[in-house]
Amino acid sequence: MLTQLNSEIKTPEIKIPEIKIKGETLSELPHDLYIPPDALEVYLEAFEGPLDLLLYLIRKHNLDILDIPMAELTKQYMVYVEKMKVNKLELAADYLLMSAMLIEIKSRMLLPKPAEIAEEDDPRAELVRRLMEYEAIKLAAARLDAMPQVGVDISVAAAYYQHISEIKPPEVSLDELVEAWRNVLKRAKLNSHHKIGKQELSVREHMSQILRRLKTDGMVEFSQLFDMAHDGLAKLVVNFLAILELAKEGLIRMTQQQAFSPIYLQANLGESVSE
Amino acid sequence: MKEPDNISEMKQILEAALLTAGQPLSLDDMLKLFAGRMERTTLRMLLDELKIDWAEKTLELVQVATGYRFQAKPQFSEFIVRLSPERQPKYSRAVMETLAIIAYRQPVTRGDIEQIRGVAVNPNVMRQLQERDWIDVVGQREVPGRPSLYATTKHFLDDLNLRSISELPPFEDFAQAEIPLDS
Amino acid sequence: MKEPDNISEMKQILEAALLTAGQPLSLDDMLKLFAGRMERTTLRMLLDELKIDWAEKTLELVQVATGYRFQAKPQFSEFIVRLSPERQPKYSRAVMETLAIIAYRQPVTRGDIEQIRGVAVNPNVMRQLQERDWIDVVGQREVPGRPSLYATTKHFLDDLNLRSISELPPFEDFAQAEIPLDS
Repeated sequence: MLTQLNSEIKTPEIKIPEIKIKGETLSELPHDLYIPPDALEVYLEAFEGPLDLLLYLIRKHNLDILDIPMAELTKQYMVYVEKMKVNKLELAADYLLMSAMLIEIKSRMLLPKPAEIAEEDDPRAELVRRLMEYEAIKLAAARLDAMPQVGVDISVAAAYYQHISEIKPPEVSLDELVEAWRNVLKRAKLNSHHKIGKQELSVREHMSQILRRLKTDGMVEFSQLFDMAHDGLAKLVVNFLAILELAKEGLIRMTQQQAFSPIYLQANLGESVSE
Repeated sequence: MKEPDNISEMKQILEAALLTAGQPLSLDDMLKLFAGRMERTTLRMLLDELKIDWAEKTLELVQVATGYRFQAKPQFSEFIVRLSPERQPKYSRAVMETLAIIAYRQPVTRGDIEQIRGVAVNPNVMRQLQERDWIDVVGQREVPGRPSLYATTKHFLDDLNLRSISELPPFEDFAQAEIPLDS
Repeated sequence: MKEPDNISEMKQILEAALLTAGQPLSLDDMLKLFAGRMERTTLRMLLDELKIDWAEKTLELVQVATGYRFQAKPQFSEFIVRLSPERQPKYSRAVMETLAIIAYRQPVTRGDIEQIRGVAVNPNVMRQLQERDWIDVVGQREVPGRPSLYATTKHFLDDLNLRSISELPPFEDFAQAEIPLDS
């Protein structure tokens, strides 16, 4: 199991993009570190930064990451940086910063060491820590990249179903209706001019009902609009007030042939308004 | 990559592809699965077999305009839609205020509504309320143009759980409610 | 609508819903199918049964971070990808390294990422991961400038077929000093 794991995580290598110079394809970096000028930029793009370049150099030259020969590594690194300068490439600040750090570590190592030097005091310790951490992240990234992904190599069941489109109309609560009415009144500043009481509301509802009845039945005899047997006195009065209001607003026409004969109501039709 | 070497493996590939495609697959699409090593007649035969395999199951393989797809049998749709309930839209402020005016001031004309709201009534607003069967025309006012008079319907009362318009909170009640109760 | 009155009908509804979902369904989602007439324990039992029912079939029922989903068994994916060669593109090394740092070191700031990679973070890299809904901002570190803290999302786990971040390959596997440098 462990060996299998190791062989899996060994895999990521620095992938150098295919480089063509004067029609010839270079498949790997030249061993002598001679970089054809045209290709330098492409090489550098293959590295994700100075740490990546350093790791590459360490691997390439079989250096021990736990005991890095600073002089050697710095020399190799500076070759690249110098090439960049010569070719007037826009040098990423990160690469320059790293050269400064390498040179500093190198010079600190040249200083005479105290006898009992603790391992953490090794000037290389921080660099080694960063290199190892970055290498681990590179391996982790390669592993993540190799994992099956939805949209790449995992296909999720997505059969069709009939989206029954029962488009429900909006719900309206009494509160919302009242709120709307309140807003209307507020805006229209009707508050002080109109009082719409319970009674009046009933009258207006009866007006609607009578109009509706006249619309379907045409002419209706006055007494037919009253259900003496079932309606209470209050309702009969409201009904009567509604008829009076309808007449006042000119919405109905009342006719009576002679005194005490039946009174007929009908919706006021345009043609007969002239009287 | 090892190409499938028997027909039952091919049928499995076909089934897995159709179940995960998310859209109908045409015959040409499905032929791509087998990198050109499948005859159209064989493909049709496999599709027929899949149709039969699934006949008693939860999905069915159907042919639509752009190809074949698996779909849930109709009796399951009503349950599946519960996973993504369609949001009930809200009525616009214009609709609600128009409805309130008709409810409280009925019968009213569009002109009345416009006067109270101070803006023109969008015909669409009236249509929404009429299609809902919450308002209807109960007559005409005898003025030039004979505008329609609108009133609320029985259906509106039912939907708002009211027996009569007089059960609407009277204006005085909520005029007082505007005064903070704890003052 | 008639609610299902036996367990086998419920299992069918569940299966149809999972086969049509196109994404993982949480237990809460699935309970909605039955309008509250299903116990969680019954639901888990039905899911176990479905897993077994499908064991020999073309799809498998798997549990990921946000719920359960049917997906094609791995051996079919190489054929299914032929249907849409322009599927999700692979990300650049910069993107994958940034993702790995966020996944293993979360929550982290852009500064942390830059420190580990030794280069400035291209804003485009973060945007790609955010647009994919693989990472998001989970807070700010309480230092001057209050930089955003990034973490991976549940959607990232879903997409990688994981239930939790602890199912990622352990970081120790990558951090061993014994890794041969000369590969």
